[in-house]
Amino acid sequence: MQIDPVVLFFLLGLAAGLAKSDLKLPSALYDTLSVFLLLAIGIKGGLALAKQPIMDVLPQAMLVLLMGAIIPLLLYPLLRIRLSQVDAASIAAHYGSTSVVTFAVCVAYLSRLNISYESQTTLFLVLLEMPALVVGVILSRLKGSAAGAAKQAGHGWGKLLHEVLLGKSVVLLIGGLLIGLIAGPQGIQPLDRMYLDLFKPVLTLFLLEMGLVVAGKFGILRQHGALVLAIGVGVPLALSWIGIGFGLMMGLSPGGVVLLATLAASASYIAAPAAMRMAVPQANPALSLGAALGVTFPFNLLVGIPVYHQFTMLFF
Amino acid sequence: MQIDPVVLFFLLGLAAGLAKSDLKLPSALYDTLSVFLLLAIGIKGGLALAKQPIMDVLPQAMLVLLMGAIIPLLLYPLLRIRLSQVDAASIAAHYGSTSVVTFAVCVAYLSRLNISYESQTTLFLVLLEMPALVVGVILSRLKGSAAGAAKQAGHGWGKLLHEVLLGKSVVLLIGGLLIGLIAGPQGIQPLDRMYLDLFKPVLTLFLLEMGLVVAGKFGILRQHGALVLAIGVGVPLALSWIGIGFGLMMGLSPGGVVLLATLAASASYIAAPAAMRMAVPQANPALSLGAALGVTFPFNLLVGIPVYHQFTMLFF
Amino acid sequence: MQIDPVVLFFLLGLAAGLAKSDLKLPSALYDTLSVFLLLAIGIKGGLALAKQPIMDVLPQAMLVLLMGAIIPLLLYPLLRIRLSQVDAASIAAHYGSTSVVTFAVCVAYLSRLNISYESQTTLFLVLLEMPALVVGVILSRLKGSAAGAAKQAGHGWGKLLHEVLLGKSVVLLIGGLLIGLIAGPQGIQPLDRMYLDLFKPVLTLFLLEMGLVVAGKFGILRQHGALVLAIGVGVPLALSWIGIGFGLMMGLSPGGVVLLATLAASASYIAAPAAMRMAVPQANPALSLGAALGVTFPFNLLVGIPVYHQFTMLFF
Amino acid sequence: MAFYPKSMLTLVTEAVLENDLVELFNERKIRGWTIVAARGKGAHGEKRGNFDANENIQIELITDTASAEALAEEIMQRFGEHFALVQWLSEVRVLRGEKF
Amino acid sequence: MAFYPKSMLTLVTEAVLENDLVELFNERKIRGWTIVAARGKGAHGEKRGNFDANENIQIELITDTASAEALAEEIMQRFGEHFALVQWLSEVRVLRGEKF
Amino acid sequence: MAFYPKSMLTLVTEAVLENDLVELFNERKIRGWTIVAARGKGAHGEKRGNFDANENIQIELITDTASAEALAEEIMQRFGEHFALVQWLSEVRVLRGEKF
Ligand SMILES: Nc1ncnc2c1ncn2[C@@H]1O[C@H](COP(=O)(O)O)[C@@H](O)[C@H]1O
Ligand SMILES: Nc1ncnc2c1ncn2[C@@H]1O[C@H](COP(=O)(O)O)[C@@H](O)[C@H]1O
Ligand SMILES: Nc1ncnc2c1ncn2[C@@H]1O[C@H](COP(=O)(O)O)[C@@H](O)[C@H]1O
Ligand code: NA
Ligand code: NA
Ligand code: NA
Repeated sequence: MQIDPVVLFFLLGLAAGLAKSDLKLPSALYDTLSVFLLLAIGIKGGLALAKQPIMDVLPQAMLVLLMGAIIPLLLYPLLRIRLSQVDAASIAAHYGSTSVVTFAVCVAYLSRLNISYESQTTLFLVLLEMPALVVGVILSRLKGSAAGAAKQAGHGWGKLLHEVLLGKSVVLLIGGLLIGLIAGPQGIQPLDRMYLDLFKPVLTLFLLEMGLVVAGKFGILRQHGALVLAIGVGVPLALSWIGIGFGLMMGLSPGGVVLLATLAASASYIAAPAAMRMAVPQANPALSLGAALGVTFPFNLLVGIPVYHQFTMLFF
Repeated sequence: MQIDPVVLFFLLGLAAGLAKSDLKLPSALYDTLSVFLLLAIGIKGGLALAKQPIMDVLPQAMLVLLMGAIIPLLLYPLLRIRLSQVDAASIAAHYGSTSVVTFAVCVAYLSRLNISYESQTTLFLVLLEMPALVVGVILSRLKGSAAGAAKQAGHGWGKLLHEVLLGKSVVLLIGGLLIGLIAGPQGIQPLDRMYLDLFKPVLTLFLLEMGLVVAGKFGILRQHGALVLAIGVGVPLALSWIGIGFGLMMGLSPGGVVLLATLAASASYIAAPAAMRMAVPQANPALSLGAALGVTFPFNLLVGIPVYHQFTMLFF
Repeated sequence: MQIDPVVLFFLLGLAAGLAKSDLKLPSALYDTLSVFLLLAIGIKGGLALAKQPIMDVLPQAMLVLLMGAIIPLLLYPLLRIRLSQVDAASIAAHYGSTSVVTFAVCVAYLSRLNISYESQTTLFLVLLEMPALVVGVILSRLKGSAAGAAKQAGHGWGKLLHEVLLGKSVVLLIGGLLIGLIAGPQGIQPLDRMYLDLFKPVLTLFLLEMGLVVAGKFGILRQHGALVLAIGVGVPLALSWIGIGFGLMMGLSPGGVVLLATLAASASYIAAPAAMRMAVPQANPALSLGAALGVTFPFNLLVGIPVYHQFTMLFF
Repeated sequence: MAFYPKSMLTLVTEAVLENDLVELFNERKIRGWTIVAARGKGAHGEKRGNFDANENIQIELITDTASAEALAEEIMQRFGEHFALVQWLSEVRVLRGEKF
Repeated sequence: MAFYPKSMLTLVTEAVLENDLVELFNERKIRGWTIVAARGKGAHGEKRGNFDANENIQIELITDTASAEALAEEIMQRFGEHFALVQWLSEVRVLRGEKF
Repeated sequence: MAFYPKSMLTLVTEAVLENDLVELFNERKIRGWTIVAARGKGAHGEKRGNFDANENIQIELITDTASAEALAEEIMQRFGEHFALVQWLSEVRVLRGEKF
């Protein structure tokens, strides 16, 4: 298995971080890159939507939304075996939502292997961002005690929905989607020099930073050890099958199924942590971030994506 | 009327800001983008100047400088009807100077309609940046009382001229102009990948931020209401005719006239606020920024430019 | 002699800084640009290495490493005539290491004159970053008294080597090198839009900032005057001959020799200041930075590079 | 000119709480405050500010001692249990006492 | 080692005044100060620091009490009326008292 | 709720020392601190933070008075001679005294 060059940047960051190099990227750069990547993905999704009759995509979109809502519901009781209600709800929401960067790396992986995929998969990414967060909020509110801390902090339903619907990543993804849809290919074309051509190179800088961040999260592993590791590896492997199942149900091509499996298996570390911090403040962010960012993210990049590809090929 | 894609990014920022989304761009990004846009425009102006015998442009350049000085002088007595001396002087300076981004959006508008324009219009933008600020400072100094606060703060003539002549936007515009002029098209060509190709995409990020900023200024509208609204809409509409008049006088093509009308109608929100804060500290920055940024900027983007186009076509 | 456009940006920054303009670039931008330039150079070096049998480059690489170690050893006794042990060691390390931006400007100079050069020169730059720092640390430790301050601050050998080997610039250069080497031309090609095409334009922004920084260092000149000036001009002129000597020894083409002369003559202002601050805290950073950044950097950009070219042509 | 004694409440907490706190200040009729980006270490581990969910802010707020104490206690009760939060009070002297 | 009592003057004001203030400090022979980027709210509305004319800075400056008070009053007189400005004095103890 | 008197040590120093200081804090069992990016002027000239070797940081650290004084003296001895460094102590009151 040959590693994609963009992943090498992640490994560089990881190595630098673990070796305690004084390399660090300014936080303004991280913010800028994530705004860029979210907008670019949103626009790409909008262009995909613009290209085909909405009625063709609608059934698939519905299924994707359903998948986003189902994942945390399936995950929650499983996680409850070993975790408190709040931690289970928070982690379920993280894994129900998705990681834009993991998706982008999977796209790079498919392109390198010349495997085609449906253009609407980018739209699926946008659609998957939110439903799991809503479900996560609901789960955390199910029983009085768990809702207590959020209420104590003054985070009622209104505030939580606001956070979920108007968080930075949702706004940029949906906003980009609308811009791509309204402007169409001709309108966006003058912007391609940045939003298209620079997408992959910008991703390398982002991955460099992610490597540094993940290295910083390894301390958590030492603390919570086996549990975080088990969640971080086991959950994506299990979820990839749900993604494959939905992908087959939708009649996607092999490439499309791999992407959906990867979306299902990836965990959010932009939208979910902020939303869950508001909804279930008692949940330990070290657990959810440790699993989602410290384990699942590198696992998917380095091992998961080719594995989901193998899984998928069992059906074609 | 079909909206330009770049304007959609402004609307996205505006919507996100009004909905109180937690989307925000790092201030380092705003600073970087404005350095980039100012330099890029300056260089473009310098290349335009390099292309033609200076003697051909000189008369036009003189007229443009005259226009920049006349606008605040015409505006000042009008604004005095309802405003104090200091507020009138400050607002007059804001509207005499120009908005680089509004100009860029107008260029995008013309390109989309395949309307050509004289390359020296970029030079006009550079030239218009400063004269109104000088006039604004002089106006604010006319009577003892108004000059008092600046003197009290230790802002004498020397400091004010320094601020006007060496403010960031003037330095970058003039600096870019000289670089373009000295290096010429061959010299600049290796830089085109950034200063030319990325200009429009970078503009989208800047407009996204401007949308967020303008949304934050809507509170001012509620406070100062009708007056700010009247200035913000009425003044650019009136000034566009001055731009059209000068454009016809110079014998510009329709596209060139529309650009000059837009330059006249646009208000500065980078150079002017900083310079006026030093020159007339008693002036209320909420008034001038509210009108220039909160009303005129979005008005020009969404309504003004096509309207000035209509106005212009009455003469062709 | 016609000046390269990228150097004009340096002059603009210098002029703005000296005129005390309020132009300033956000420090996050400076950090970002330097990460970008270091990575891009590293990748370029890795690609150069990937292209040729390692055995062909190895002897040259050895010689380059030797040169990096010899320069501070030759410089140290010379500097001791007028400077304390610590200052001599610190300055020797600065000049033994190199300036990535000076190298990039020299590449632009050669390209403009259509002079070709060996692709492995980029590799030489990467190799030269470190040895002088190691030698500098050793020099500063030779006698008890000089090592005292570092020991007092708790900076033992371990910490100093860590700083030298894992400083930001070494990590990015070596990291980029490995990425380029592993990914190869095909793997890097999708990233060319940024790391290749935007290299020169990004350099202009960096040089603009360097101009501002250098202007801020002119105060030091006034203070330490003649000495800093003599070092800043004399040392690079002398070192260029060492670079030429090694270049001829390696059998490089004229372009390659000019680049090696420039590498020898240039002084580090990213890696060296940080490492020397740890190793010899008693050394006056105003002296070393004043010479390296305040004098040598602009001298090389404006005068040195063409002069080293002249020197080189004596041998061809 | 006279200097008036006031109390300054300083908070270091997670950036996600900024909106909540500003809302609270407005409800409690606090007339001014200053916010600075911060990072740090405490019982909730290291906050490096290098990415979204990991940022701290430091808020300074001058008012009379009673209000400052009451506010600190309210904030403590609402956010102290589950969020990274450190607060301290210090004594300052200000010009224009009526501003605070 | 001994700790010496000094006063610290802290200013929060508009970033456009930085040059003026630094000039004033130099004229008044102040030997050191620290500047931090800030945002905030006060009588002049919200300063978010998200664009040029809307930035605050916070300056801390340790000196003897008399100089600090005199400086605060002078700054108040020059800039207090028309610029966003809040100043406070607090008591600190420093090592190396001769540095300040 | 009760407020407990504590001391706050504030340091302004070169950013290159951050790792050393954090290590020292950990060795001395300090349980928390806050870091803010700063620039400034002092005996070692101007630090504008506009490029790597020229950055300051400001660290605030609340603990009991004896530890704060001891730490200040140790830092002074290790770094005071050759590095840009200013430290000051001030008195604060905190909730949850056991945290510090
Ligand atoms: N002793 C302390 N002195 C100064 N700042 C502290 C201290 N303890 C914690 N902090 C800051 O307050 C934040 C929250 O603290 P904690 O709730 O203990 O995690 C930390 O991230 C630090 O920035
Ligand atoms: N009560 C306060 N406590 C702390 N900072 C304040 C306070 N009031 C104002 N400020 C800061 O001082 C700046 C100027 O205040 P003002 O002149 O009242 O607008 C504001 O933007 C805040 O950053
Ligand atoms: N009197 C002072 N008040 C506040 N901060 C100071 C003072 N003197 C120095 N500083 C800060 O401490 C840093 C180091 O000071 P120094 O060691 O004197 O160069 C300076 O860069 C300033 O940021
Ligand atoms: Na998922
Ligand atoms: Na105008
Ligand atoms: Na060298």
